[in-house]
Amino acid sequence: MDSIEHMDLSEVLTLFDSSTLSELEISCSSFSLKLKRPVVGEPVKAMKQSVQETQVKPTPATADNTEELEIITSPIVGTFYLTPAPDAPPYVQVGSKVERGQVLCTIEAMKLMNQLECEYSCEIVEILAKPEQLVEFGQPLFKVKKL
Amino acid sequence: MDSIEHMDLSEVLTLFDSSTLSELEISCSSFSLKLKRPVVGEPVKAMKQSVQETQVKPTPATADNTEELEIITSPIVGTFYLTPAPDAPPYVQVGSKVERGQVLCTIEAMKLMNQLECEYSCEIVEILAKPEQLVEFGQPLFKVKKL
Amino acid sequence: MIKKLLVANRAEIAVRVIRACRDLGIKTVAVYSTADAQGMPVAMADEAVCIGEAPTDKSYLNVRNIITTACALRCDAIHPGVGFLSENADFAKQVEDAGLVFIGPRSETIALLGNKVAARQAALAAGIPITPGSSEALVDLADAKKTAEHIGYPIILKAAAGGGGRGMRIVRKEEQLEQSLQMARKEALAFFGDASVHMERFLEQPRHVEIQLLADGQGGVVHLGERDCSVQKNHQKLLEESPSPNLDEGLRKAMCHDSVRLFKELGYRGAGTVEFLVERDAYYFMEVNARLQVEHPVSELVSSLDLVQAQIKIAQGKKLPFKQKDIRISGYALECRINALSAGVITTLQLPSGPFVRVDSHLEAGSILSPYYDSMVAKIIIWAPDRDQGIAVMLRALEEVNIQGITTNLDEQKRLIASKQFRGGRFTTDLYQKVCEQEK
Amino acid sequence: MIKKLLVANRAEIAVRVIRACRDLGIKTVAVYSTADAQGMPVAMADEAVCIGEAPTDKSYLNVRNIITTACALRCDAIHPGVGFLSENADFAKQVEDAGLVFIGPRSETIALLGNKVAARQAALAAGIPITPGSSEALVDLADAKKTAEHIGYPIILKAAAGGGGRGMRIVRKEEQLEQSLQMARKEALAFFGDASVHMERFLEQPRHVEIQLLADGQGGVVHLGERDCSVQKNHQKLLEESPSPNLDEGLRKAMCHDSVRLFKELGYRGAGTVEFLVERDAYYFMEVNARLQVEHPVSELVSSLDLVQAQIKIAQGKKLPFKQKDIRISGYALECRINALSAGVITTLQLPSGPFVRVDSHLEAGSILSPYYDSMVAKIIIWAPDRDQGIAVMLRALEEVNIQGITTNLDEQKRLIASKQFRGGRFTTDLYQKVCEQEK
Repeated sequence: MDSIEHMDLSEVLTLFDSSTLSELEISCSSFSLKLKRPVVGEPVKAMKQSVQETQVKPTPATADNTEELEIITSPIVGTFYLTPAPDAPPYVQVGSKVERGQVLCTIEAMKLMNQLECEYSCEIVEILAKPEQLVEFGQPLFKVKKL
Repeated sequence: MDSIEHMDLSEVLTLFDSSTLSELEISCSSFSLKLKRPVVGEPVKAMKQSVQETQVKPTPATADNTEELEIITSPIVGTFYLTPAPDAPPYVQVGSKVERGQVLCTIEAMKLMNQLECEYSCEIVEILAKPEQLVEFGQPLFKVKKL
Repeated sequence: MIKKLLVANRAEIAVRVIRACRDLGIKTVAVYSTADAQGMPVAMADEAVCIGEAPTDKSYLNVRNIITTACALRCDAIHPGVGFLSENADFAKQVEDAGLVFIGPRSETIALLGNKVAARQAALAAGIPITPGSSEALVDLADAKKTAEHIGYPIILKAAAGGGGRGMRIVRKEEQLEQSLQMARKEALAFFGDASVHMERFLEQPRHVEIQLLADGQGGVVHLGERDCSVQKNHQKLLEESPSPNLDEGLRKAMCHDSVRLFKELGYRGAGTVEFLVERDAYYFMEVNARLQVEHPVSELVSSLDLVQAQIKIAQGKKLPFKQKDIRISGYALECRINALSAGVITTLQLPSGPFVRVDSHLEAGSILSPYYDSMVAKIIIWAPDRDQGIAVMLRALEEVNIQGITTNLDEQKRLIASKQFRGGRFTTDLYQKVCEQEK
Repeated sequence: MIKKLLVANRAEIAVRVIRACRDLGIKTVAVYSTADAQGMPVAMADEAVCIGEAPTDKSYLNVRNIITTACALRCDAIHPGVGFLSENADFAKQVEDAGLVFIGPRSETIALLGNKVAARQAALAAGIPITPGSSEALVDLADAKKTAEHIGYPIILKAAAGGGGRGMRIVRKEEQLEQSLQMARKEALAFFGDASVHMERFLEQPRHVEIQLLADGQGGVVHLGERDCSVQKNHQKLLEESPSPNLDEGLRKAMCHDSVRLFKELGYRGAGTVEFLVERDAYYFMEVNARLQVEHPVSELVSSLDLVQAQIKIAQGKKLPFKQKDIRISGYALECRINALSAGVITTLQLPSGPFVRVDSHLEAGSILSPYYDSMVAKIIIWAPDRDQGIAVMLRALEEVNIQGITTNLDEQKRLIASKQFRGGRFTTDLYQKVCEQEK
């Protein structure tokens, strides 16, 4: 391992993550750094449903390569549909180029079909939610690449 | 082990993790480092009576200068007396030179006067317990200098 | 048969409902805002669904997301907890319309009792004393002046559709009436969408005494005695106890009988509370809380009944399995609300335990006390054979509390409970002021 | 009047006694070994004194240091807790001789009941059924053979002065008798300084049922019903409940009446328990525990009485303020002992709370579970209207437990309580073996 001056951030983070520390500050000739971890008690049980806390607005996803990918999340709770009707073709598929304002999917809530429109032009990279299943607020639906 | 300046972070973390410290700060010519660990729950109330957990056997005290000082602690619970009788002169005073086997004090427990004999020759540097008061097990009674 | 129940609430009361469901073998679904993803209800429930952002209108008041979740996850029932949607007749109606069981009164009952003027009229019809005042909403200033003259100053103006101090104005002299009426109407319209205001005599030093009831909507109604909630700070209850330390036995009986009669006439279904103001030898109907209340554990400890389990069984259509003569109120119970005075991360949280102490909380060391919501950290409730012993047990319990990272009202509560006035039992709603503010 | 009390014990039971003292306005002195300096009793008591090193004979059994502390700090009384010196007649005598109040029976009563042969004779004199066996210590092998022949094999040899399995030998055939008698005598002499051994019929599948009593030594004796402690592992109780799930009402009454009669004839003073073995339709006196018991909260929850407070009041010379007809046993209570299976630092400790759940513990996150002492982490006790509901509440409570850093019997306890056999109520002392060992 390098001496501290020559460590890169990921090394420090890895060490910090695997330690039991709640805070770490380093300052030296080449950089200064302060890490802190919330000391959260473990929940009584593990969470039943994993929740990705993303914003309603598209936010940058972890870059796969160097592409700039975004995640579109659900703004409401409801049943997720990729097609306007059971036997209709899907609104979009992986690879579809979508214009601003175009419908991506419908989310059914209390017998109302809510159409989710795209806020910008993009290409569908991945469909993240399962059709005909409940999506919760903030749940990732699509991974897209802005055009 | 390397001198501090040449330690790498994992060495420091390993040391810290295996210690009982909750915080650690290091500063030196090449870097400064501050470590902190989540503290376990504080006791319901502060302890009523401060307890120095010393051994019954004399143990090295924190050296005042470079002298080697020892602490003599109480082996039983009882009332601490420096004199054999109310109007008698004290067994020892600060500055007294004491032989092995000589009586240092009496500790009264259940109407029995227990004489505490010295286990080695020494000079009394300080009397740490208050006469006519209860001393608990392990409570420091005398600070002495081994002769 | 309810097999799965959605808990449309958060924090301590959501945990309370989940515990009752576990005791009954009912699966639970927690709904939560993005601020509560790490909360205890999410961890404890069998399933959990995020329904919106932290502000309550985006999540815990988001009727559509809540009902959609319940339907999609095939819940049989929704428990609204306390606050939020618990007294929202429209929500109850939508739950019913969706084919789900609403754990609470029928939506029409909630609607009726939600209107203060209508509730006063119902009480009047049932022969229950109400504070002198207008029996309908005030028509205009002239009507107000005439009514005030009739009942005598000071009077209080209240929004007919209101609650929680909004749209309220105390008027001590006729000169202030016009402006106060305008302000009250304005607030009533702004907060409740209804400018109707009515007038009652204002009682300066009342006690707050409420009667806890259970009714099955099929003719069965029992009361579980009273709770005295006179210790308040800015109309927020701080301490609740049963029995009341200073209540004439005749008054107590009359209030209990009146409450049972009212619930029978309303055909009430579920758990509910009739709130009264007591001044000297008289009591006055104030309102009905058509829901569970925060302080329900006090009645649970003196009656040995589980009110949340009872609510669920009643909502399933079961008749009360007991009559009034089977209810045994024994001993004394006292609840102390530990509230946060600041938001933040709770670094240390030690809550009491041991003999005759109950703690209802949803927090633990490391929890974040969110600034978005209610500031309650824990309810500590004790039982003892009598009030003197109960006060000693509560002080013992509070002595074991250690909360770090946020500031709380713990010291104030200790001071209140240890005060001569509280021990003496002869105090009214200004006790907090007398003990905690004047001593500063 | 007791104003200051020394708690001559450690851990959970020391905390329990301190809580009772706080409720009564009595100051407390904790005594502790060097291993327990960071413990909760030290933190909670008004004063605390270190009395010796970790091994119990150097500290918690160090009579001189304990009595010296009590005298020097001007205590009025000593509560011995459970275990350690709590049934040591000599200690009780020295406490009395030092002019202090011993919170427990008179030293002569403890001495009498500490001898199993004497206790059996006392029971016999009071007309209580005892297991067939020798009424006095066995004289020699010939005596033993004759007695065994008379009562029939299997028989059990027990040290007259013993307890806790030491000096006990089960003998199934005459051929084993000689060697077993030698071994039992040897152990009895080694552990209790008295080689006397007596013989009883050995019951293969008994239930352990005990009657809790309170007596004021002035003629007042009441029972608080029974506790069923049949769920055991290696003679250590794991679960205790009241009422017993499978006890004929006639037997129950007879055992209660017999116990009260015995205590009256003994002139017993304090809290105490009469232990019985029940097999089919018969019950047999086993012994008297002349002290508080670990499982006392079970009786507290069904009787709404505080047994530790009652002990202290009785020791002060107060008469019982109630008669048998005033005692109301209601509902069902169940205690589950959470024991550690390893020593170490408890890194996470989440214990249950909420409705109808009580937790008695002395540990918190960060506490060290010392290898020197008893391995109990917590007692979880619940109350419910009946046994079925009680089992549900206990399972809910255990589901909330999270202990990290040490291993515990939590999973075993969950399995036991959820088992068909336990739910059915028809089990004997081999339940643990059947559920936890045979399923492995």
